[in-house]
Order: sequence, then C-alpha cells, then structure tokens
Amino acid sequence: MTARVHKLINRPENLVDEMLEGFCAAHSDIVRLVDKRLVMRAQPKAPGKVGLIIGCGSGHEPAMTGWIGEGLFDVNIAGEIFAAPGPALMVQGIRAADNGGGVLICVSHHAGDLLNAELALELCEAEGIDNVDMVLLYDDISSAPKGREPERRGTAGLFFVWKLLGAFCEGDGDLAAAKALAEKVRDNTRSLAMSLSSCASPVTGEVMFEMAPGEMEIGMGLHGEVGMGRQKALGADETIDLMLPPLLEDLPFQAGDEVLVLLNNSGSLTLMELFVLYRRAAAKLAEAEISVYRSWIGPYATTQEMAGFALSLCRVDEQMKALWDAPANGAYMKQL
Amino acid sequence: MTARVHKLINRPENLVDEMLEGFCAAHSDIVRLVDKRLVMRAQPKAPGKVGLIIGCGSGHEPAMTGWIGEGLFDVNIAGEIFAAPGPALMVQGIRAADNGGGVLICVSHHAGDLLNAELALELCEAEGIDNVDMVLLYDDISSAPKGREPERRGTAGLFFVWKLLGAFCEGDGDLAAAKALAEKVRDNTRSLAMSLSSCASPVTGEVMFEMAPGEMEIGMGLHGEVGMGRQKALGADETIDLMLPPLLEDLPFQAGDEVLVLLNNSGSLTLMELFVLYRRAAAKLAEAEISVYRSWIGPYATTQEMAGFALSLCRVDEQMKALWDAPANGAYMKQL
Amino acid sequence: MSAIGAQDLSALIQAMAERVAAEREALNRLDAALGDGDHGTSISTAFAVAVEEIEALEQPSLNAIWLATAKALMNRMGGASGAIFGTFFLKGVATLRDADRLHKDAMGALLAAGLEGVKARGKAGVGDKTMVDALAPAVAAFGAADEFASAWRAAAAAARTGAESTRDQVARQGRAKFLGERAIGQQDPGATTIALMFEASHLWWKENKQ
Amino acid sequence: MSAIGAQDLSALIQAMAERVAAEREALNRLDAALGDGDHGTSISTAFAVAVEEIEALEQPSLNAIWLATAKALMNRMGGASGAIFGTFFLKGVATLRDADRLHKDAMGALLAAGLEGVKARGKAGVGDKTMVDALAPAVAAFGAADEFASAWRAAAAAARTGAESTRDQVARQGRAKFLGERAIGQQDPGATTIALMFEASHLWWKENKQ
Ligand SMILES: Nc1ncnc2c1ncn2[C@@H]1O[C@H](COP(=O)(O)OP(=O)(O)O)[C@@H](O)[C@H]1O
Ligand SMILES: Nc1ncnc2c1ncn2[C@@H]1O[C@H](COP(=O)(O)OP(=O)(O)O)[C@@H](O)[C@H]1O
Ligand SMILES: [Mg+2]
Ligand SMILES: [Mg+2]
Ligand SMILES: [Mg+2]
Ligand SMILES: [Mg+2]
Repeated sequence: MTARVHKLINRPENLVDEMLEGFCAAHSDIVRLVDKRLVMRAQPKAPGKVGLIIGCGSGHEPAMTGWIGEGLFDVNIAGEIFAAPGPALMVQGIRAADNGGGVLICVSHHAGDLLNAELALELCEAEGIDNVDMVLLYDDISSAPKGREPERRGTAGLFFVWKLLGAFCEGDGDLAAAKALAEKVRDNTRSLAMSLSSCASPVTGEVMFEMAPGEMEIGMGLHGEVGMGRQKALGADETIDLMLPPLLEDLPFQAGDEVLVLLNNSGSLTLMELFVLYRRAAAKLAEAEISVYRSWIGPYATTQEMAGFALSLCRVDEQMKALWDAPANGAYMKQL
Repeated sequence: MTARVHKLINRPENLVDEMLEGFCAAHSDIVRLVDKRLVMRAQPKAPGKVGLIIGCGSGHEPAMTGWIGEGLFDVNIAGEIFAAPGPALMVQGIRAADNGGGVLICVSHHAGDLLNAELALELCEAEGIDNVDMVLLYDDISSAPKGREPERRGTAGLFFVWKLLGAFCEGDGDLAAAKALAEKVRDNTRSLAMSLSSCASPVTGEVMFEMAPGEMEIGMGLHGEVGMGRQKALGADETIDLMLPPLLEDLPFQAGDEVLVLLNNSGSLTLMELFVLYRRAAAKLAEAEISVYRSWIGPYATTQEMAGFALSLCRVDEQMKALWDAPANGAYMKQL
Repeated sequence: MSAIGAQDLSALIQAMAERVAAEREALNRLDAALGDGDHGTSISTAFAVAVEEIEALEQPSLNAIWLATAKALMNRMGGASGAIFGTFFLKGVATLRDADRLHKDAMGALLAAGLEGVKARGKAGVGDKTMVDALAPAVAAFGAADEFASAWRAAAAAARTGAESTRDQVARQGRAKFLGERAIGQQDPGATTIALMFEASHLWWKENKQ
Repeated sequence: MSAIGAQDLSALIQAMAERVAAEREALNRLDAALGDGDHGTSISTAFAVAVEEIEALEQPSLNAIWLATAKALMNRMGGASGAIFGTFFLKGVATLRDADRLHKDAMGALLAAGLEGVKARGKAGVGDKTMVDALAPAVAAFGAADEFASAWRAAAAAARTGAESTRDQVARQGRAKFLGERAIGQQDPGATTIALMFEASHLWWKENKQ
C-alpha cells in the first residue's frame, strides 16, 4: 500500500506556529511574520492603495501564505488546521494591511471564515475602524444548485480572484472598485473537484474519513466535505468528460469565450496525471470553441495528502487578461 | 487509509505521450513538443551559446520538462516512466539544442541515463557531430561513501546545477567553461533523502515496493532504491537532526560557508511538513554558523506520490550567487 | 430573593470551565465521529483562558466577566464554533449594562439574547444537529420557570434531552453537514457542551446558593 | 561445412523475437519481483521492431541485419537494459565487415565481441545478477565447441544454467541492485532473456540447418 498516516511534524499544538516560522524564514525576502499568526509583505504597498487580507484555516499550503507578496495579498491571518482565525486576530490583520486606502477582507465561503469576518467587521465598527469591507467568494458548483450561488463553497477557482484582485489593488482603484472586481471575477468562475483518497489529520493523526481504494467522489470539498457520492474510479479522459460538461453548463461558458483554466492538485495527485487530465480538458474546450488564454496546473490549495484535483474555469475579458499578465511575486505564485 | 493505487491516466502505453502533449499545450508560451518526445524552448537561445540538454526517465514531474526555458535547459528528451531515452532520440535532442556553441549533455547519474548518453556520444562521433560533451552529475551521499563520489546517484540537489548552469549558458562561456561550472556546482552539492511510503507504478498499477505505515527509510533513491535501512518514523526535528550532520560532514560544510538549501518533496509530503522541517534545518545551520543564501521548498523531482523529501545543500561563492539570482522562466521554475 | 452577583458569575463560568475540561476527551471523541476531533480540546482551552482573563480583570463587573468569556471563546477557539460560542456570550453583554446583580428574569434575558445571536449568526435552527438543539430548549425551560433553582434544573434537563436528540439528525450546519446521512447515530459535540454548561450551572447553584 | 547467411541470420533474429514474445508475461513477472515489471514488454516490443526493420532493409547484409537489431534494442527499450542489449549487437557489427556468410568461429567472434561490449558498457561481471551471468558462459560454451550444432546446444544449456544461478545472487548492477538482500531468491529477467535467445537459436538451428 502507499498509505501513510505518520506526519513529519513535532507536537500538533505547535504545528501552525512552527510551519509559519519555517515558511517566513525561507522567504524572508517576500514575507515577514508578526505575532506568530500574521504573515505580511516584507515591503508594504504604496500608501493609499487598497489592502487585501484573508483569514483562513491552515493545512492547505501553499494557500494562502504563499500568495502574500507584490501583486497579491498584503496579509494572511493563519488559523489553526482547517479552522478560521478568531476576530481579534482578524482585526489585527486589518490594521496591518491598512495603507490608507481601506482594506478588503476576502472570504472564501466556509462557515468559520465568514462568521469570523463578520465578527471582525463588528469589532471594527465598535473600534471606529472604517473603510473596511468584506467580499464573499464562492465557486464550487457541487455545493449548491444554480440559482443559489451564494450558498456555494469557496474552492480552488478563487485563485483567479486572488491573482486578478491582487494585480488590481496595485493600481489606483478604491475599495468599492476592488470589491466590484472581486465579484466580477467570482461571477465568471466555476469549479468542480474530485478525489480518489482520504488524508490524515495532522492534529489527530487519524485518517479524516474512509475511502476505499478504487473509489472516487466528484464534488468533494477542501476538507473532505461530501460531494455527489462515491463511484468507481475512472480513467483520466472519462473523468474530465464527466466533470467538464456540468461546469460549462453552469455559467454557462459558451463558444467564443476565452477562459483561464486551473487544475488544482489536492495533494498527492502527480503532475503527470494532471498533464494527462489537462490534455483532455484542452481538447474538449477546443471542441466547444472555448479558447484557453492561460492555464495553471499544480498544488494551489491542498487538503493535506488527499489524491484529487479541482478543475476551475474563469471567463475573461481584456481587463482581466491584463490583470492576469501583471507581475506577481508571492513565494508560491510568480508571474514574470 | 489514505492509500491509492488507481491513477488518473488512460492507457499506460500512451501515458508519456499524452502527458507531454498536455504539458506542452498548457505551456505553449514556454515550450514546444517535437516528435512526441523532445520538449524544447519555444524561443531558441541566441546563436553561438552553449545548448543544454538532458535525457531522463519520465514519472518525476515537474522534472525535467518544467525546467525547459529561458535561463534553464534548451531541450529535454523524455524517456518512458523511470527509463532513460535511447541514443537515437538523444542525438535528435543534441541536434535540436545546437545553436552553434556546442551542446552539453547533463547526466544525472543513473545507469540508464549514463549508458545512453555514452551511446549517443558514440553515435555523434560516428555521424561527425562534434562540439558535444557530457557531464556526469551526482549528489546523493547515501549511495556511495565519501571518496567514491562518482559512484553516487544524481538526485534533487542537481537542481542547483540546473539553475546555475542554465543561467551560465545564457552568457558567453564556451562548452568547456559550461562543463567546468557544472562540475564546480556538483562538487559543492550534497543531498540526502528519506521516505515514509511507497508509491504505485503508473505502468503496472502496482505498488512499487512494500513499506509498512510508521516506518521510514533514510537514503532512499528517486525510484525507491534502498537506502540505509528501515527504522521507526520520527518527528520532524528528529528527522532533520538525523540527516543534517552526515550531510554537513560529507563536503564538509563549515562555519562561515554560505549555502543554498533545497527541500524537495518526493510527492505526497505536505508543504506544511516541509516548512516545519525547514524551520529546524535553518536553526541547525544557524547554530553551525552556516548562512542560508536562498532556499527552495517544494516538489522538484518527484517519485510519483511517494511521501518523503530530500535535503540538499550547495555551498556558493559570489559567481554562484549571481547565477542563482539570474532570471529563469521554465514552467515550473520561475525566478524574477 | 436570590440573585447572581459578579463573584457568583465568575464562579459559574469557572464551574462550566471545569466541567468541559473534565469531559474534554469525551467531547473530542464525539467530534471525531462528526468533525475533526478537536471540540473538547478547543472548548476547554478557551474556557480556561476565559477563567484566567476573568481573574485578571481589574473591574470584574457582570458585564466585563461576560465579555471576557465571549472574547476568549471567539479568539481562542477560532473556526465557526468559536464564532458561535463566542456570539452566545457577546450578544448577552448588551443586556447587562451596568447591572451588578442578576435576578432570575435578567439571567433569562441574558441567555435568550445569546440564543438569538447564535441563531442569527449561524443560521441553525432546532433540528439542524448543532448546539442550538440543546441551547434553544434550555433557554426556553429557563424562561418558563419561576425561580433560579427550578430554572437551572429544567434548563439542564432540557439541554441534555436536546443534545441527545441530535443523535437521530442529519446535520445542516457545521462540519457534520458534509457527512450527509453518515452523521446519523452520532451525538453533536457542541450540543453536548451546552448540556455540560447548563448541568454545571445547575450543580453550582445547588451547592452554593440553595 | 555449414554457415549462416543473411537470410539465416534474419530468421535467427525472428526466432529469438518469437521466443521472447511468447515469454513476455513470464519475463514481466520476473522483473516485477526485482525491478519495475516491464522487461518482457520492453524486450519483446524491441525485438518485434527489429524484425520489422530487418524486413524493410533494402540491402539485408549480415552487417545491416545485426546493426538494425542493435538499433531497435537501443532505441526501443530505452533505459540501461536497452543500452546493454543494444550494445551486445552493436559491438558485434564491426566483426562482420562485408562478410556474407558466417562460419562457426566468426559467429563465435561476433558473440564474444558483443559480450566484451556489454561488460565494458555495463561494468557487470559474472555473479552480479545480470544478463552477463547467462551471456558469459553461453559465449564461452559456444566458443569451446567444434561446430554449430554442438555450439548452440552447449551455449543454450550454459545460458540456462547461468540464468538460474542468478537466483542465489545479490544484484550489483541494474535496478535490482537497490534491493540489496531482498533480491535473493529471484531469477534475473535479463539473464532469462539471454537463455531464451540462445535456446531459440539452438532450436532454429536444429530445425533448419541440421
Ligand atoms: N452554524 C452553526 N450554528 C450553531 N452551531 C454550530 C454551527 N456550526 C458549528 N456549530 C457547532 O460547533 C460544533 C463543532 O465545534 P468544534 O469542533 O469546536 O469546531 P470545528 O467544527 O471548527 O472543529 C458543532 O458540534 C456544532 O454544535
Ligand atoms: N549494468 C548492467 N549490465 C548488464 N545487464 C544489466 C545491467 N543493468 C541492467 N541489466 C539487465 O537488464 C535487466 C532489466 O531489464 P529491463 O527490465 O528491460 O530494464 P529496466 O531495469 O530499465 O526496466 C536486468 O535483469 C539485467 O539483466
Ligand atoms: Mg476544528
Ligand atoms: Mg523499465
Ligand atoms: Mg471540531
Ligand atoms: Mg524493468
């Protein structure tokens, strides 16, 4: 078997602190660590620009610490494994990201992230911090039906938002414009994930849920949330042929559209497999006369060593393409 | 269990072709695919510069296709899974990489890679292609004792060679100088790997070797080659404390040295774990008064979904630091 | 007529803290079946911080004690449950104003405000397999009773019954939501914590104020 | 006195190709225990290509046939084993020059040159658990015999014995090298292929030239 449950960590209760120390030590040219849990740019943005923050559970590396840097986020507030940070830390993050242009809290829709962002906004109000706003982001078509998009979860497709919004906030747009852009990207983005395996929790040292070898589940969430039920694992082309049509239908993406494509590795899928999957996705998109502007293939938001991937599409216009091509320099997102 | 054996591929006999098609379609701005197995730069180097090629087995993605591009390799010749390509393909690659400045064949020391490079050189001689040379590279201290370095295997530490040599060959150095630089980097590089799990062969669909959960092996090679024997899996700090001293001793790396550090993910280790491991390695290097110039943490050369890592160190001088910092634009190696 | 003063209130929080700490592993086990197995650790750590913060208060008013508890739960638990348990205390704070003693109805109002806050924040109703299944009947039972002793007794019993009722439910909020039918047969850890909190309060009342 | 002409040589290669193809799965199984389980597939595919290339030759001289086989093995097998098996044929080519018939001693010289090439290329000696363990005794036995029939018979027997001797060995070359002691008890697939090649030659000789 290729299983493992043992993780190369020390004591679970020190895990997040130690990993952030290691990460920030390795990338001290890009980030610095404040107060154990705030990862922020080594060089802050120019005054007057909108600050971007995100608070989220840890355990999804390189998300989101790897996306702090020029052309990306200003501050990441890291929670415990798979648990959003509390509101006091969020407020500290908001203060740190404030360059005088206001701060946008980006929320990848999960209960903890949303509730703590709401609490943080209430605290800001109480403390007289204004010019802070929040944007709720989601992309996973399996977690709620069409027409009820705001109930959907945030997953890998939000990396399109992060990249484009990050580039936008290096420019002169204000807080309202930044929020509008985030919503525009979100509303043009759709994702669907699948998984072939479970993974072990670094906190408990136990497998997070059971999954028999040879099974797969379409629609699984970033923490193993159930999707559309188990089925026999398929080959690469068959898997894409199952996942792409509902994605295309949902927006819908249509002939003549130009898209960005992301194949996100949940953990232990190989790049080899992702390339084979991409080959089919590209062929099927070409058949549908949808042209690919750029693509990303790799581990962006992981769920420990889960073997699976998410396929995400984002329809782009000229503004979005230019934002895509703008430089970025996060530890795990580099655009020359 | 978190095991899986099922791979998201189609027919194993088409695997390498399909994966290269997918890879090159996704990165058509950087690479192009010639004759199914040659991945080469979309824009060739300026005439007169030394061409760099490497032939190697597939299944280690993003190695080496992800390292074709500006500031890196000119051509990768992709063999079958874990098997070096034959000499005819190598010769084709040599011709493709020849910009008039000669071609250096980089060999990561494994029997197949070396033997086929030798055969290719013999064919070149027979066909009157001159100005071609080969450099044999190795770094893994577990595969042969000190004093018998040329018997050692090539592993993740060679990425230091690839990066520095790639940058060097964008300049005006000739073939002999390029070879000398590769040897200089090699002679300053040492690596040691470990693994916690086996992985499945995409060709046979079977687990490649047995490994019990809770075990680890220090010194395991890129294809599961046996290392220094099995032992009980340790925590992160303990593992670094076991692996770093023999590495330091081997060169030896000494107080006052400046080094590059690589933590290579063999497949399904999490970045989270690698950051915790890096934290300890950085602390121990600091204790030894060895300063880290830059570090890389992530999947560079993988062994399918094996859960393990390699720790590599490279002692650098001013020339090497400058080469390190030079721009690179491979699909999976970007330096701004 | 009996009432709760600041010292009483901090003793009450401490009683809750001790009770969840004692059940820490049991709560972790419940959460392992439905979520990520950390509920006992999170809630007991956060309550322990609340007790410390209360002890450190310079002006330990009712208001300050309840707010310190809210903050400890929100900030030390993190995640959705930290926000939910924190909100329960946070939303009561406004009902306290400058009061220095709580009569039974004021205590009921404090609890009721917390419940409303939780429902508004977390969007869970009774039957969704969350702590609301224990909290809602407990608050109702507390409100319906005439005086403290019977109020605590009825609330504790209602919370326990409510917590047990979660066994037969499919979750519609919290991590267990993603388990679908697989959640049936398991008792919700958050609801169990609420039962422990009310049982601890009832016991404390019996031993100290009756 | 009997000799091997160009047509014979291509028939000989074809006989080898058929024999390894028939044993393809058995060879894969041997390789699965010691390496990556592909030896049967690789060698039979490469031999099939050799047969095709030989058929397509415009000038099927002895030299061209042996070279075509070398190229097919080198380029279609890939890896270390492609280089090794390819070298076996490649290094014999020079001994052939423009010969159009091979007498027994010339055939022996062809095989011996191949063996030397393999040893120089792969650095394996007898006892290292590789195809050399079958090839070296086979070439020696062939050389020691007086004429073709007994040469092929002795070579086939020696190759088989050599292949079987690999079972007790620890590998010092090839992928199995990395198994250490774990390799003991398993027969080397490459050595087995050599035995099959000599057995096929012996059989072909018996059926066609005796
Ligand atoms: N939206 C919600 N409304 C009410 N209670 C909730 C909600 N979400 C979660 N909970 C409660 O939180 C408990 C889980 O707590 P805990 O394990 O500490 O958090 P986490 O799920 O983040 O690990 C659940 O048992 C449930 O009672
Ligand atoms: N250095 C060597 N010298 C001689 N024979 C070798 C050498 N390396 C490998 N071999 C032979 O190659 C065989 C394996 O062939 P095959 O499975 O086709 O290649 P691979 O190991 O690349 O998958 C081994 O059984 C062994 O006989
Ligand atoms: Mg949790
Ligand atoms: Mg092979
Ligand atoms: Mg939990
Ligand atoms: Mg093999």
